[in-house]
Amino acid sequence: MAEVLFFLAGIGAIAGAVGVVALRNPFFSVLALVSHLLSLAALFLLLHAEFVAAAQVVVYAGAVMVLYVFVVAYVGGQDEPLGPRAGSGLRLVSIVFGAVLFVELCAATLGSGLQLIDTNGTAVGPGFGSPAQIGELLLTRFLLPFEVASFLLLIAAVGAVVLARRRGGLTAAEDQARYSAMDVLRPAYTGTTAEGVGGPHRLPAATAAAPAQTTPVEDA
Amino acid sequence: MTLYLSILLFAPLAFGVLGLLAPPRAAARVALAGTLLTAAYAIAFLVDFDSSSGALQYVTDETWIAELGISYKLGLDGLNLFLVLLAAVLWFACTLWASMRDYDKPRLFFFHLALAETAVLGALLAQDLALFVVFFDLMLVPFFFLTGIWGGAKRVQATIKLVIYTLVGSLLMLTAAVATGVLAATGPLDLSFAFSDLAQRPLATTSQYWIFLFFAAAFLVKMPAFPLHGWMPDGYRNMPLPVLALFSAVLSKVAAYGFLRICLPLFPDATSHFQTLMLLVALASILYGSAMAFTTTETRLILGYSSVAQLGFITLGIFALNPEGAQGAILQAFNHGLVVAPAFFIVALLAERAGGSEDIRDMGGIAMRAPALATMFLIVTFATLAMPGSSNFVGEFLILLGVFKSQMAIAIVASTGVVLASVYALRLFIATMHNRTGPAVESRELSLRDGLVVVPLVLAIIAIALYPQFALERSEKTVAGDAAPSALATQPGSGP
Amino acid sequence: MTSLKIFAWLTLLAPLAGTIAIGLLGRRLPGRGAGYLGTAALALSFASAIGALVSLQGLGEEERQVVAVAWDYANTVGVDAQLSLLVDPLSVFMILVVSGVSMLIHLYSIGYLDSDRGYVRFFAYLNYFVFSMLLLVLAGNFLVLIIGWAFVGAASYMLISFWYRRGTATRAGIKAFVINVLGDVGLVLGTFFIFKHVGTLDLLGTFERSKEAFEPGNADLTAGCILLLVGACAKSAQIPLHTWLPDAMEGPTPVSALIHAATMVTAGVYLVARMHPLFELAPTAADVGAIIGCLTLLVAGTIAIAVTDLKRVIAYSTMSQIGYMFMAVSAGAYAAGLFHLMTHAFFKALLFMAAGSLIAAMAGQQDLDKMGGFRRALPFTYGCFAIGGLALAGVPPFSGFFSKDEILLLIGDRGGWYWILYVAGYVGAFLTGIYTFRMIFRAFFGEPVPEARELEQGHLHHAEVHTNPATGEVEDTDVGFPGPDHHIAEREPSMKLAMGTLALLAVVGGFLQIPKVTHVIDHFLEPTFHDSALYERHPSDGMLAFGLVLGTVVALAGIAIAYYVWVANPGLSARVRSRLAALHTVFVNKWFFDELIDALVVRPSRWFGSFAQQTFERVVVNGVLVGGTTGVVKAGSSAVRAAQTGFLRYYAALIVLGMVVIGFYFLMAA
Amino acid sequence: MDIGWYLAVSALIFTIGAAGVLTRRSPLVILLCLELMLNAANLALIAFARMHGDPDGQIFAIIVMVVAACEVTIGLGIIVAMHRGRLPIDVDELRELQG
Repeated sequence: MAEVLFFLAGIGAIAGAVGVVALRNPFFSVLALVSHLLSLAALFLLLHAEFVAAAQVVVYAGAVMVLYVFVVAYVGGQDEPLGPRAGSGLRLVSIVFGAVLFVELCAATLGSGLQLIDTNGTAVGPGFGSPAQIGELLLTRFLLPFEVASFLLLIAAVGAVVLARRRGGLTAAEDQARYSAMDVLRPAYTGTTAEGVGGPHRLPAATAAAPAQTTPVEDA
Repeated sequence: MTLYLSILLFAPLAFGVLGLLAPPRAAARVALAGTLLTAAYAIAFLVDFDSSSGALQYVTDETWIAELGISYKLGLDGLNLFLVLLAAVLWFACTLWASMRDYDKPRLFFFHLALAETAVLGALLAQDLALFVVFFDLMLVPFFFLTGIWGGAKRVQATIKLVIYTLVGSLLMLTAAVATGVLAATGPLDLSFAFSDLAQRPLATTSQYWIFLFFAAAFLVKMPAFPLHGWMPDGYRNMPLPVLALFSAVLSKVAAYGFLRICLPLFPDATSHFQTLMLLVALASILYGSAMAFTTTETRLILGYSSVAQLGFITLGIFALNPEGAQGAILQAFNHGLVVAPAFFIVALLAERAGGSEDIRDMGGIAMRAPALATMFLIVTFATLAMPGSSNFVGEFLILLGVFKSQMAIAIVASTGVVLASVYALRLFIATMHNRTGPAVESRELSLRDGLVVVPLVLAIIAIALYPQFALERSEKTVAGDAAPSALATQPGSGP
Repeated sequence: MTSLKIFAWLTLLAPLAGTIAIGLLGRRLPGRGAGYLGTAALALSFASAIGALVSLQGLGEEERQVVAVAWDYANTVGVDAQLSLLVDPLSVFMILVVSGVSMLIHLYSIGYLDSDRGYVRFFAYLNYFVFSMLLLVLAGNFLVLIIGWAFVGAASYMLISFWYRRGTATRAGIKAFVINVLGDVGLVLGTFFIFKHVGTLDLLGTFERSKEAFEPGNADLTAGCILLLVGACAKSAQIPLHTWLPDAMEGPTPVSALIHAATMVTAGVYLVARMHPLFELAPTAADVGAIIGCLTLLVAGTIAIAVTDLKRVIAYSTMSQIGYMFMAVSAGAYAAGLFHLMTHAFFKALLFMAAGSLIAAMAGQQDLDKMGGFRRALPFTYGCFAIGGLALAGVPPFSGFFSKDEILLLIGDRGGWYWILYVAGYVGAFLTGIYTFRMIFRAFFGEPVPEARELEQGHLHHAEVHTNPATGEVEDTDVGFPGPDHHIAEREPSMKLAMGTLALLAVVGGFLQIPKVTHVIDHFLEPTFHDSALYERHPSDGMLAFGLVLGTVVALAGIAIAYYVWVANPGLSARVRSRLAALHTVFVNKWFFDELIDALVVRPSRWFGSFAQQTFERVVVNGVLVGGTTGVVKAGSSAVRAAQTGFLRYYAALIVLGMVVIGFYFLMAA
Repeated sequence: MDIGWYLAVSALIFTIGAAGVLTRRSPLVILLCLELMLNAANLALIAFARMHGDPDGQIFAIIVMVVAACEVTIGLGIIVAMHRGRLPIDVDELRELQG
């Protein structure tokens, strides 16, 4: 029974993954990811990770994917050509890299000589992976990572709001008068190598210093 | 009251950050308060300093990176006491000067100025080679921005030249510093970069040679010395004035100080091996700098090349490798800083009176309605040319005496530099102050606001001229006592 | 002893206080206030100098060398420089001469400079100069001596360039200053040579130790003394470092009187006298000094006959007279040299003052060719000029006669090759007679020029537009020239008082040291020179009588020739000039020393400067060093830049590649 | 079922994700591919947890999910901002980093 379930779920997960990469419409890619995540949840269940599986379904396949769908809908799910603009070399290279990576990962995990790899794993009690156990661990041994993770989520939420905020309220002059930490790190006209060697980026004041500024040099 | 060097070191930076948070109009005042406090604190060190001891005082020694043997070690002795004072005082003067003028993005400007002060003080106070390298390279960062953002018309070009030159030097120095620590280590786990430890672990002579040359390259670029001064003309033309004054007055001295603090004690064999080479470089700087100074017509460059020549004298004193030369070099480093800063200020005032031109051909006759300004400039001019009785003379006297004792011929050739100095310094004075009035010149007296900066510095020059012993007695024990760098001690007094 | 020290410090510091007070208050003082303040400071200084003299005479002969230390100046690592004064008969003698003559010159300047815009500045400078000079002569330490030496040079620069809107004045100023700095360097290097052996900078200590440290004729000592001579020559305008002195006549006339006649230029003489223990151990150096002095006195005498600028004639005569002093102190005739220094200060200051009055009457014109017939228009000036001239020419019983003859007598007494110097000295005296009276006859005799006539009718001539005789440029009277008014002795009581006093001194000054009768100077200076083998020699009576007669005859002969050429036969001088055209060219061009120095020193260094500026800096520093470094960095950065395509996926691919490679490495390692 | 099988599936999904990051040009899809890679890692973590019978691995997976959620939030925020700023939603067009 477990074998059948494993193969079903495994094939579902892999098919979902391939779908994410291969489908040209982002909307379908998102759907493929949802199916992938559901299959993965099944695999988690097979591995006695009940809580994680549940979280996977509820949080990931549910909440996060909805966010994706919204964004795709907002941005517009244009089709994009799969062929890379900068030549097909990269595609070939990426496939070769992927293959090599796969071989290496398999060699690393399966060839690691770990004795338990060829077993079903150590025997575990009935409470393994249950919400109770995970909850206890999170509130005792992993309290600090837990709190840090929650704080991270908070920051991410604020960050997303700041990033996606509409900037209509500020005039250009006001915008210029504001300073950010980036001013300290990198004030205008001093930072990049491109400016220094007279590259394509503009140096308004130092016209004499960068004679090449009017003709942006295309990358060779 | 116990005095802490760390407070002195980080006070400017703290105020700089504070200024960053203040409203733009108050930034200058915050920075000014910071530099004033720093200067006052530095003076407290001067008062409290025990001149009867040649050892390090007020030592702060904390482990910083234990695995690499790097410690946060600061200390004050006769070698750096007056340079620290110079830095603190001149930073106050230059901030005062800048605070009375308008700069774009004032908060950022004063922050960089403050950061630069911390970096310079750090390089002067560091008693650990790695710490020294960190601060020495940190100095470049604020000056890069200060020149690049607030500089003159060709600032980008100038900044890049400056950065490339100094970075090459810095990289060589970094390599050399790492090599020093590693080669000196007695075992794989026994790294230490503290000067006191390194001095106890002499390197093999051959490794000393290349390490010395790497350090020398970094220091000679920063000075700058002939023939590594290629960045200087553009850099001096384009730096904002207070920044230029600081660069010429203080940063160049850090390089000279580096020789005294690092090369002489840590690489004694290499120092005496390359003595003649370094003396010849110094001599070439003196003659070349002087020759350039009396042919160029740009006021900033006249002072710039005169600094090349003066730094040549300082190097000459250091590599006389005897206490006289070292004493002279320390005193001269302090004096030159104290003199060249008001000189740059005055030159800027002259440019303001000559319709903005910085060329001496457009000047002339400014003394007419500005006797006080002319008097200040005359005093500074006489100090620049090291007229006997001026503060610079005692330094030059000791330097030449030291060189005379070790290499008589070089001393005699170098003394022609004194004559050349009188030519270019007076030429600058006469061409700007005397003769007929230039076409766009408007003779105006020193204003109160400018006098506030220039007059106290000139009074300081006079005070040191009257009583140079004040500085000499505080550095004597470090230079000539038990703690003196071994290169000074091993060198016999008389040469061939 | 304490009172002596106090008097010495007071002498030194009174003029400094005067400078500071005038500098700070001068503009607020009414009218001539700055002048009175400056003169008062000098009067205080002179009174203190007299006080010092009295206190010094109150001490026993052996105790008359007192060192007064203010504080450690640079006392470190074996260098023992203190701010110390050495008060001994020599320095007291010098401060008396310096402060006394300076006081009279201040007095003269009160009137003379009256309408000058730089009145206040002038007195501040003048006081500063006197302070410097007193520091020089009172220095008890090589370092302080060098400081005084350089201060004097700086003060002279400021005063020469006093009318700083005149290009000629600023050029003359920088020339004087640079040559003086050269002298300073000589002095510094000479000090090094001596310090290396004796290990102290203190003057008395050096003299004490020099006997053990040096055997006679030691090479280092000779080198050191010759370098000291370089310093002395630069300051005292001796060949070949003399070219600044004639140009220094660009300064106001009282400056010429003070600096370039009475005080500063005699510093070299003082230096050699002060360093006599060293020079006696290095006879070669002393001989070099004597020969330089002799050459200078002849060369300067010949030039003085040819040039026509009134002040320059007097300047060359100064050079020539200092040549005598130099020769004297180098040859061991210390008291005689210093005696001549004193009398020369009197009569030369007097001559310059009289010349100033004359020039004022000519409204700034200094050319002798344009003068004439002022005898009746300026009777007082004429009288003073004549007294100064007679003293300069060495006519008995005027002061110059006694001092000059004593020098030549003592030199002749040394025998050997010193006879050449003896003969040259009399040739020089003959030339002195000619050129001195050439001036007097041309300026005061003959047909009165229009300016003289105008003055006879009661009003002083003022030119409408002043032009600079050297360049033809119109003078800038703002701060570039005395201003529209000129002042002559006949109308200014202060000028008259100063000149009268000096005229009296020029007449009676010689009586201090009449051979066989009085020996005031000899005895007074004895304690300073007690260790000298050459001091107080007594030549034979026959030689003494011969010298006195010869001196008188030579001086009178010179005057007679001058009378014959310029008064009796007015056209003769032109004929002589055309007959001896080549010689005249050499003389009037000052033996081409300026051109020589220009070709040997100035031009090469200027060439080096412009080579460095235009060729070396451009090609090597900017081309090879800067261009090379930036080229390497540029090439390197564009190579790295090529990798920065900006394609995100390239970067991702690189990351994956990195992962693959690292994974492969670990797999292989495992 | 052997743990090895789970690990093989995890490696395959990871590889597919990586290849997707390299080939796709839409930042949206690239984010999805990153999710794939993170999930592959999660699977491996949980498989190991099962193997050792130690629930720590599951905690790890939960934290990874948190990080993934954050990354998604920010990533999508950036994409929305790009869309607002009328920037092309194509990583090949965004070449600010070109030297």
